[in-house]
Order: sequence, then structure tokens, then C-alpha cells
Amino acid sequence: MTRLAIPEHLLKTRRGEPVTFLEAISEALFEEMVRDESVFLLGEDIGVYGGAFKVTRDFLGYFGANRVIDTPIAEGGFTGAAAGAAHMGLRPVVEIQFMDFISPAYDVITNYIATSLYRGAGPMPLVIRGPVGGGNRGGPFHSQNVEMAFFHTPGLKIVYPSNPRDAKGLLKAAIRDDNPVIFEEHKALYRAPALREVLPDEDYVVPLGEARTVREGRDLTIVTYGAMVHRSVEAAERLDRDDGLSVEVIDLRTLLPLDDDAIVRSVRRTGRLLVVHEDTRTGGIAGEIAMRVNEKAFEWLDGPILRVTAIDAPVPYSGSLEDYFLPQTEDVVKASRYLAAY
Amino acid sequence: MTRLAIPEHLLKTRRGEPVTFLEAISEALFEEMVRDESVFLLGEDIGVYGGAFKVTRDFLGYFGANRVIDTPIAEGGFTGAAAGAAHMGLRPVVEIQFMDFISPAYDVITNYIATSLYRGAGPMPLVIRGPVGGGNRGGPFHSQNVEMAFFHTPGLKIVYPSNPRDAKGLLKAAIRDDNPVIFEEHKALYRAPALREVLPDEDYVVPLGEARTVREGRDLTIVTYGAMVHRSVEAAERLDRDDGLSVEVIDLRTLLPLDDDAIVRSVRRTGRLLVVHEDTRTGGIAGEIAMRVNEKAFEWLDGPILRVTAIDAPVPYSGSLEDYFLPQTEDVVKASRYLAAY
Amino acid sequence: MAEHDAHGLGRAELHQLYRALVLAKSADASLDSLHRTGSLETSVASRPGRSEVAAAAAFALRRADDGTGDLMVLSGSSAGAVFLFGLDLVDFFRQHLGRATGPTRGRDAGGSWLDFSRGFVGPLASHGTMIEVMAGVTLAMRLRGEDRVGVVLYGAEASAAGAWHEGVNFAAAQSCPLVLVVENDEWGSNRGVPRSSRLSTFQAKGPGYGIGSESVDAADALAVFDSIRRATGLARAGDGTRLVEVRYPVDGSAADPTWVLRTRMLESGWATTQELDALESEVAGACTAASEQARAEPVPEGRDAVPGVYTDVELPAPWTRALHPGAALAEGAL
Amino acid sequence: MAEHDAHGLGRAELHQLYRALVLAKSADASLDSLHRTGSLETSVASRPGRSEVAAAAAFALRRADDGTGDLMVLSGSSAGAVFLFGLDLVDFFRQHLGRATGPTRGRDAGGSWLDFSRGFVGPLASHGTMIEVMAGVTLAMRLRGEDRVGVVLYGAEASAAGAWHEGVNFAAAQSCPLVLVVENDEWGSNRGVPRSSRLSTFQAKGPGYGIGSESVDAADALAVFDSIRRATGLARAGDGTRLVEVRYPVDGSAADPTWVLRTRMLESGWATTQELDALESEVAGACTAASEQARAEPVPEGRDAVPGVYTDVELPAPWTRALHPGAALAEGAL
Ligand SMILES: Cc1ncc(C[n+]2csc(CCOP(=O)(O)OP(=O)(O)O)c2C)c(N)n1
Ligand SMILES: Cc1ncc(C[n+]2csc(CCOP(=O)(O)OP(=O)(O)O)c2C)c(N)n1
Ligand SMILES: [Mg+2]
Ligand SMILES: [Mg+2]
Repeated sequence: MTRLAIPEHLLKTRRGEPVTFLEAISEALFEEMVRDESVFLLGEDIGVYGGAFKVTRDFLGYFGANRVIDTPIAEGGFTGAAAGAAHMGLRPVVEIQFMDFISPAYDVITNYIATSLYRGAGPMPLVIRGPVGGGNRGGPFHSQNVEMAFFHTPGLKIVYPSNPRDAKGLLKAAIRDDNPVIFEEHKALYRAPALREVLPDEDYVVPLGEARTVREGRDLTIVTYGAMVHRSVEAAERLDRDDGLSVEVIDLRTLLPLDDDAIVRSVRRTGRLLVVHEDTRTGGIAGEIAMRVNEKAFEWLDGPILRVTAIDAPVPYSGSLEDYFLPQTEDVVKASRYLAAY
Repeated sequence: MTRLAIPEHLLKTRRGEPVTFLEAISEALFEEMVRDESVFLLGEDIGVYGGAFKVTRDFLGYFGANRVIDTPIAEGGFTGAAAGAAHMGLRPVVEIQFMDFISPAYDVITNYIATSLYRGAGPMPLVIRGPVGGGNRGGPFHSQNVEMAFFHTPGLKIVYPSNPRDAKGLLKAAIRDDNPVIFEEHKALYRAPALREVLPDEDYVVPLGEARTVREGRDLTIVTYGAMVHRSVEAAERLDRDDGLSVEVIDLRTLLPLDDDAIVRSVRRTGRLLVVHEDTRTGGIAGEIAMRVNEKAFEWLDGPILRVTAIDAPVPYSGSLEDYFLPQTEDVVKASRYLAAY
Repeated sequence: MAEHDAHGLGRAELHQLYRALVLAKSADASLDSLHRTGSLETSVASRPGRSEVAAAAAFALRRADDGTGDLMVLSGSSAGAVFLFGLDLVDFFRQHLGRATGPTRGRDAGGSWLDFSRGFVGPLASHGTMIEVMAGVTLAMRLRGEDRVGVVLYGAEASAAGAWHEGVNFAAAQSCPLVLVVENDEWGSNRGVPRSSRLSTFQAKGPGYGIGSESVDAADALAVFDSIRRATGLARAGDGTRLVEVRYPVDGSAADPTWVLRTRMLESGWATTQELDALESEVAGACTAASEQARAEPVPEGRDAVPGVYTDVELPAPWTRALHPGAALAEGAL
Repeated sequence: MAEHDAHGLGRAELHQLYRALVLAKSADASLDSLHRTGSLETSVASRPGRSEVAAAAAFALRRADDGTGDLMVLSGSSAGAVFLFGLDLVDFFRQHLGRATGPTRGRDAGGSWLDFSRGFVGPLASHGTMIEVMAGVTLAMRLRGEDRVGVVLYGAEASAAGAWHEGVNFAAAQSCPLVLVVENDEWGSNRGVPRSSRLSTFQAKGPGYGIGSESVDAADALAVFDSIRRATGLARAGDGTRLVEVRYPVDGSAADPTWVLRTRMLESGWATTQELDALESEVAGACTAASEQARAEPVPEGRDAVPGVYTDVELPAPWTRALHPGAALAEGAL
């Protein structure tokens, strides 16, 4: 049997070329499948078509139909099937075509998958990944963030990377993790030219559960993740330039379990905390962060914990509405100024 | 056609007799169905059998099979059907046999029902009600609280009463509301003898969105709801007796939209806030409350906002485990003492 | 020339049907061109023949504009079939272009809009959901003893979804007057793999729900019309839920139903080339004019994203958008 | 007396089968009595005949205790059928009584436990979910080219659930070696209404998924055994997914499968009254002893509720349980 050639577009890191966020994810999947025979993929249109966003382009040809499985439109069914395969020692990676469509799998994820270990059914090594987020004029059903649907479920991990390097390392860590992981990929990052970077040509992982300080600062801490990391950094740079403010930006990377320590350490230094998330406001992750900081760093607070988020509404379709719905850099700037002056 | 006699057990309030929490709910349903022909019921075993908890006992005989519909085991299907009927001007009330089983309807509730008005499809007068909560040795799938599955979804209302009077008035308000309402009924309250009370023999409603001060106090505010109202009041009484502490207890009653004003007003007086909820900890409603109080009453806080909740785990089956899992009165006492001394 | 050769349709009706097909096809084509020329960011999912078939199905319904007629849900691939319900051509483009003047004022995407009084319900993104919803819509019809029916269209792949099953089963169990149309182009989203099931014909699903089912060729609009008329007739008469499969060629090379009908009309003498040519250019002109008009209209103001989440609770605008964020915060803004 | 009259089963095997039925029935009866006498808070859902039928089905499988055998999921109504998988009788009662010594150490309720090495998976509360899960279990078997099959039992009402449909459809589409057993006692949860569908026989569902299906009488354990052996044989041979309906009398008056088999064994001379009486009293004694033993064993310590939510992340115990809540809070306890 002749060994199949690795598809060209999956060798960029090997060749020292920069990759996009999307390519980093493809590389992570590809490398993990090569490394470990028990890793396999399930999802709608991921085989012949290569995935709605082409994350798994050419995977079917390389790995064959037993490891790249085109599924019916049945998110509950194939996510449940992934759980069954995980019971048998395989390590399934499920693609949800748009993460908005994870909701038919809500029952099996929260009731079965998340509780499996606790109920004595053994580990559940399984990753559910897919595109999230707004800004693409996708309307109410192709633009949502899904972290808060699962953040309340003990037993799950939730990962939401902001850049190619983290995306690759976190996805590899998620695949090797023995717990079920929800992995969110922001569509606006997928092909963003500004994010292209050369990744280390080695088998690195980024451990789950560890936030990253993107930018150090003294006056104010911004805790954020995903696409909002970039708006927050942009805001921090403007505040530095225009106001002389020193803003620390923390990228959570893993949302569950939450890296309290990183947040608390920073807040104890800056005394001020702004949480920025793209997801809608009420019941967003900012609440849990505020609670934990209250519990662990109340003494150090010099002002209220504040947040910049999407508004409480379905994601509207029209560009003008969606732009207003989503948190913008200007909002982060204004909120930071207000808090710094508090 | 002879007018059917109203079943005896639904006439207790009319006769001036005390009713249980469960009977209050039955009366609300019954009276609303009599008042408004467009109100009808859907659910598993609610007809012939009268419901798993007998909330709709004898309804089928009185109202007939067109208004009390026994459904297949298909929470998504019949909740979606309720939405369709609501489009047509009917006012469906859906019973979920155990609210744990609302999860197969998660997709249609969050994506379709909650967004319907915003997307231009008109009002969505529909109530989804059922038993929640632990303490009944029901194990992981018959004991959950479901508020946080929906709290993050704009467009929904969430109601969680703590006593017969509120239960009846809130359920009537929910049925008359033009928005979709999730209505949680704690199983431990259903037949609790201590809660039996004589209700006003009149057509009263308790407006949605308004918290109630159960007990006034000066030193500390406890915000809570559902079954935890009773543990919190018990703790408050002990703290009064044993420590001379004056504890205010607020029963939220409606969780979404949240009555910030009531919370903020109280915290501005007491300077200290403890949130008590039976639901698990991370991502629980305490976070949103902490965030809002930070935003609106930070200046008035004399100590951190703290919380007493269930632990982060599936609801365990064995009594000893479940008791440890659930927040107990003693936990509320300890947390209040700690906070009062802060 | 027999006036009533075509399934009892007279000459005028045949012209109406043909016009509906041409309009469906033209509307889709206009969307496509709006997308290609950059006016429409998201492409529209219509695929060859689908809107025309849906229009032929709609033609079989009792349409009314006062909320007393039948109700129909289109699939994402047949969005162009709305006009028989009296919906405005300009509104169609406004909706797709997210204009402030459109039916959902820019809030919902593309085909997702509805007009209950006219009996039209746009598709929703989660596959299968609208069967559940229509089960309830038609349940209400049955409970009230109304002489109405519902029709819901979905691509065949949707049949794998739990919502599809729960909806059909509920409707069947409750004898709801609902006709489910399965658009069987199992080549799927142009993605080359049939994987929704092992079935080649979805007609086989009927007996598993205890409901009648039949299958019809997509290329023949008159046959589709006839099949839906028969199925809705039975549903209306109290026979409950039914399933109609519309078969598209598996290789994706759909015989164009408009062309097939045109040929038949000319051959049978139901119309002249001049008549049909005139109709086609009238429709094409109307589409161009309507899409141009919609394109020129304004998009919504950003802050219009805020209201309308509840009927009775007003949610505040974001505090950071206010001139004085601190004051807005104090007033309880988001 | 023919040794191989009964579907190829020899005398010893017939005695084993009979014992499995008696044990299933006795275990259920013991649970019932624990509930009636107040030792078991939650009643158990078993209904007449169900556990025995499940035991007859299990008897048709290739059981192994090293993770190489077939896998079976019981329904909530057939929890008493686990023992053919080599599961311990005392463990059964420990599990139901929530004892610290039981298989899930008191964490999961009643029948919900499993032993993958022995091929037994307990039921889960959300109806239909285990079909999805078993579709994946049997997919793994197929992907690895293993000579194994899965069987999953559900009451007929579960067939209305979306999970049921998505699971069966996925398994069928992927040719998974899975046999779905529909326990058709449409009188349901003793609640008097068949409302899961319009069907009287669920065998009719097979063709809608393109899979083979058959129907068998619940009262005849040997017929059930034979039917499951045939279906699993086909699945094992690469024929993919299959459905077997087991029919219970609609009025709920299930002819007792144990009694039926006993009569047949005696009539056919496969056993003597003495032998079966001895077997029955041995089993009854074992159940009583085992339930007594389990009842005497300790419940878990409360704090055992905390660990085991993740494989690698330890969650803290509640801060308010600590001797010094303030200190616990500072250390990052819950
Ligand atoms: C629950 C759900 N999952 C995934 C999708 C994404 N999706 C949109 S169209 C489509 C293919 C649909 O095929 P089919 O049902 O045959 O419809 P057609 O494209 O033929 O109209 C998919 C997977 C969806 N809309 N809903
Ligand atoms: C999704 C879901 N909804 C509701 C329930 C509650 N429930 C438990 S058993 C039961 C009736 C089940 O009937 P059937 O499937 O025929 O099983 P049987 O009782 O005959 O074993 C119901 C409604 C459930 N377990 N899962
Ligand atoms: Mg299709
Ligand atoms: Mg049953």
C-alpha cells in the first residue's frame, strides 16, 4: 500500500509558512489524527465537501471514510454516537456546522455526556467543535455564541481561542483531554489576514484551564476571550496612546473551568476590572467572574466590576443592527475610561 | 347539555379551605381554563392519568380531550406544537413531566419560541411548567433546576414561586402574559403541609417581574427563591434569635426579567448581600445578581457579595450525598455570620 | 383545445400557475445576482427547480389574505415561492437585503419572515422545527373545526432531525390536517453525499407514522399541483397528516419544471409563444425593478436592534453608547 | 425427550434460561418489597414480564466478562435482567439502595449503572438517548471490524422521542450492528393511554429507516430468544441495524413469560417440577439474602458527592461546610 501524500495546504507550518486561524485548526485535527488512530471525525458535510468552512478539506481522501464520517442532520444523534464511541475507547471530534445547531444536542450533552464520569461510566474523551459568533450578517441562527448554554453544566470544559497559535495548541489539548470539551471557533477569526502567524513546527499543546496575559498593565484589567480579545487590545492601545492608561488584557482561552487565579492576581494589582464578551449580557460569563472576584478579591477593588457585551436580543440580520448589537472597540474604550476615572 | 360539576378538590379556595402549593397550581390552571377558552393544556400523562404529580387530575373529564391533550414523549415536538398553537391565538400551557426533560425542547425554546416576537412573528403567549428541584432522591435526571438553561435567552421569562399564594397568582399572570414563560415548581413544596394556606377567593394575579420582601432586616440581605426561601427564612430566624442579627429576605419570584430594583434598594440599606440558590454554583444566577449589584450599588457594599448554592456536580442519588450536595439552612447561617462580621 | 385538460385547471389558471413558476425562478435569480454583485452578503440557498415546485404546491392551496386560508411553510431552498400568497415583490428583496422597510425590518435573515393573515410562513434555520410548529398550527385548526390545512416543505436531509420526527409523529398522533412535503434531492447541499438515511424514496416513511404517503416527479409542476391538491383535500376532509415526496433527479440535473410546463402549454395549445414570452419579460422586469427599489431603500438605524424582545418589558440600550456612560449606568442601562 | 427441540437449546441451557427469568422476576419483586417496606424511597418502574423478556433477549447474546462480548442496554422497565451479564446480585440491591458499596457508590439512581467489560449498560432517564449512544458503541465495533453487536431495549412510547429517531437513523445510515428492541406495551406507564403514535405494531417503523424488522410475542420467552438471536446474527454478519418488536397484550394482562416457559418445560419433559421448584426457592432465597445484605451496608459519606466531576480537575467542597468558612473562601473553596 502506498502511503498517501499529505495534502499541501496542511504542510504550511512544516514549511515555515504562516497559517490562518482556520488552518491552525485543520493542522491540529490532522496531526492528532496522524498521531492517534483512535481520533476520528463526525459531522455534517465534513467528508466529501470538506466541511461548510473547509476545515477538513482533503481529510476524507487521506484518512478514509472510517475516520471522517459524513453524518445525517442529527446533532443529537451523532453527538450521542460520539459518546458511545468514546465509551469504547475512541476519541471522537464532532463538528457542528454552525454552533447555533448544537442545541438539538443539548439534552445528550448536558444530561448524558457531562454526567457520565460522575455516574461511574468512565471518562468521556470527546470534543465538540464548530464556528460561533457574529459580524457575518448571518442572522439569528448562524451567529450565536454558545458558551453560556454549557457553562452551567459541571463536567464539561469550554474552550474559546483567540489566535492561531492558541487554537492549535488548545485543540490538541482538548483532543487529548479525557473530559468532554466544547470548542468554539469564531468565524470572524477563521480567515482574518491580520491573525496569520508562523507556528512552532513541533507538537505543542496549550494546556486547558490557563488564561494568558496578552498585554500587561497597571491601571485596569480587561478579562475577555475570542474575537473580543482583539477589540480589547485595540482599545487598550488607544487608551495608552490617548489617555496614558495602562491596561492589562487577559485572554481566558478556557472558559470552564475558569482560571480564577489569573483574574484575581491581576485584579489585586490593578484594582479595576472590566469584562468584555461578545455574547449577550444577562446571564453572560461576566456574572460568574464578578462573583468570583467578589469572593476572592473584594478588598482590592477600587471600583465596580463592569462589563461590555452584546445587547440582550437575538442576533439581528441587517449589518447596521448587528453592529449596534455587538460590542465595539469604542464601547471598550468608553467603559475603560469611565472605570479608570472612578 | 348539562353543565359538568366542578371536581370537589378544585373548590377548596371557594370553600375557604387551605390549599397546598400543588392545589394552588391546579386551581390556577383550572380557573384560567374556565375564564379563557383559548387556554389549553399539553403534556405527557396529563389527561387520563391526571399528570405524574396529579396537577391536572379530573381536568380531562371537565374540559374534554380538545383542551387536555395527552402527548407522545416528545418534549420538542409538543412544545413546538404549542408555539404553533400560540401563533394561532391559543394560549397553550405545556407540562414537562420532570423539568429535567425540558432539554429535548431546548432548541425550539431558545431558537424559535424566544426569538419569535423579535423576528416579527408576533407574540408568543405560552407557558412551560413542571416540577424541578432536589431532595427527593430522584438522582441526576429527576432533580434538576432548569433556570440557568434559559436565563441567558432574551425573550423568555422565568418564574419560580415559593408558596401557594404566589404560585397561583404568578401562574395566572404567566398564562395571561404575551411572552413565553418557563414556570418552575419545586417538588418539595408541592405537598408540604407547612405551606398550606387559605387563598383569597378572588381572581388575583401576582405580576411577573416583581420580587417580594419576605422579611425585613437591617444588617444583611439574602436574595433567594423557590424552596430556598424557606431555608433562608429559617436561617434568618435563627440568626435573629441566636446572634441578634436583622436579616432581610427577598424572594425573587420572577428570575427573568430580574427585579434589580428590589435587590439594589435592599442592598443600599443593608450593605451586605448573600445570594442563596438551590441550583449548582458555577454559572448560577448569583453571578448575574452580583454583577448588577456591582454596577448599581458598589458604593454601598460593606462586604463582598457571597453565595450559598448546591455544589458543582450532577445531582447524586443517595440521600446522604444529595443532602451534602444541596444547600442547607446551616450553610445559610454560617455564610450570614461570616458576612455580618466582615 | 380542451379548457380543462390539465387537472381541471382552465386556461387562465394555467397562465397563473406558469406565472408563479416564472416569478419564483426570477426572484431566485435576482437574489443570486444581488449576491454576485455584492449587494447581498449571504448567499441564498435556492437550488434549481425548488422554488418552482413550491410555487406549484402553493397553487393547490386555498389562499386568503384575511387569516382564514391555508398555511404553508417554505424550505430554505424554495424561498422564491412566496408570491402566490400575495406577498409584495419589493418586500421580498427588502427582507433579503435587510432593509428597514422590509417585513422584519432587517431583523431576520433572508427567507425567514411570515404573514399569518396571508398564510405564508418563512423557513427557520433549525431543520425540522417548522414541522413541530405547523403540527400546532394545524392542531389549532382541527380543535376549532376549521376547514383549513397546513403544508410544510423540507429538504430530504431534514428527515434525519429529531424535530422532523417529533413533529410528524405528533401531527399524525393528533390527526392534524398537515401535509409534509419532502423535497428529495438527495444530492443535498450540492455536497455530493446522500447521508440522511438509507432510503432512496422517502415515501417509505409514511407507514412508520401510520400516515398516507405518495411520491411525485419534481419536473412536472402539474403533477405536483395535483398531488398536493389531493393530499390537502384528504387532510381537509379529516384524514389527518400526509406525506408527499417530490423527487428530483439524483444527479442534480433537475429537468427545469418551468421549461417542462412551458413546453406542455405550448404543445397543448394552452398558450402561445408570444403570450409566454410577454409574461416572462414582464416578470423579469418586475423583479429587476423591485430589487433595484429595495436596494435603494435605507437599512435600519442601529438602535432599532434594542426594542421588541418582550411585548411589555423595555430593555435599555447599552450604557457605553450613551453620551455619559456613568449616568446611563446609574439609570440601570445595560 | 428431545435435547434440541427448543431452538437448539440443550437441557442445561434451558435451565439456565429459566433461571434467568426467575431471577429477573424475583429481583424485581424484591425491589418492590423494599419500596413497600420503606427501605427504597423511589419506586422502581418494572412492569410484569418486562425483565423476564429482557433476560430472554440477553440469553441470545455472546456474553463475555473481558470487554469482548456483545453489549446490551436495558430499559427502565426491565432492570431486573442484568444477571446474565455476570453482575452481582448484592450489587444490584446496593445500586438501588444507593449504598456506598454499590457500583456507582450511590451516585446514580436505580438501574442506571453499567459494566462495559461485562457488556451491560443501565438505562438512562432521557428516553431515546441510549439508542444514540449505542449507535456509537456499535459504530466503534464496525470501524474496528469486531464481531460484536449491541442491543438496546426501550418501551414503545420512547419511539416518539427525537433521540430515538436520530439514533435509529444514524445507526441505519452507518450500518451499525445494532438491534433495537421495542417493548410494545402500549398501555404505557400504567396510564391507560396509547399516545406515542397511531401504530398498533412498531414493526412498521423498520421500512421507514430501510432496516429489517420483525415482531414477537412477549409471553413466549423462547420465541423472544430466537428472534433476538436471529436479529443479532444478521447484524453480526454485516446486515446492519434491525428492529424487533416484542408485543405485550394491550390490556396490560401480560401472560407471565416465566409461567409459560415453566409449563412448556414441564410438558416437554425438559425439567421436573422438583427441579424447577428447587431452582425457584434457591433464587428467592438468594434475592432475600442479597437485599438484606445490601440494606445493612453503609450509605456514602456526604462529602463523597464532591470528587469525580472531572478526571483531572478537583472541585472544592462548599466553603460553608468548613470549620472556618472565611479561610475556606480565601483558599478558593466553592
Ligand atoms: C438542526 C440543523 N443542523 C444543521 C443545519 C445546517 N444546514 C442548513 S441546510 C443543510 C442541508 C439541508 O439539506 P436538505 O434538508 O436536503 O435541504 P435542501 O438543502 O435540499 O433544501 C444543513 C446541514 C440546519 N439548518 N439545522
Ligand atoms: C425525554 C423524556 N421525557 C419524559 C420522560 C419521563 N418518562 C419516564 S417513563 C415514561 C413512560 C415511558 O413509556 P415507554 O417508553 O413505553 O416505556 P415503559 O414505561 O413501557 O418501559 C415517561 C414519560 C423520560 N424518561 N424521558
Ligand atoms: Mg436536499
Ligand atoms: Mg410502554
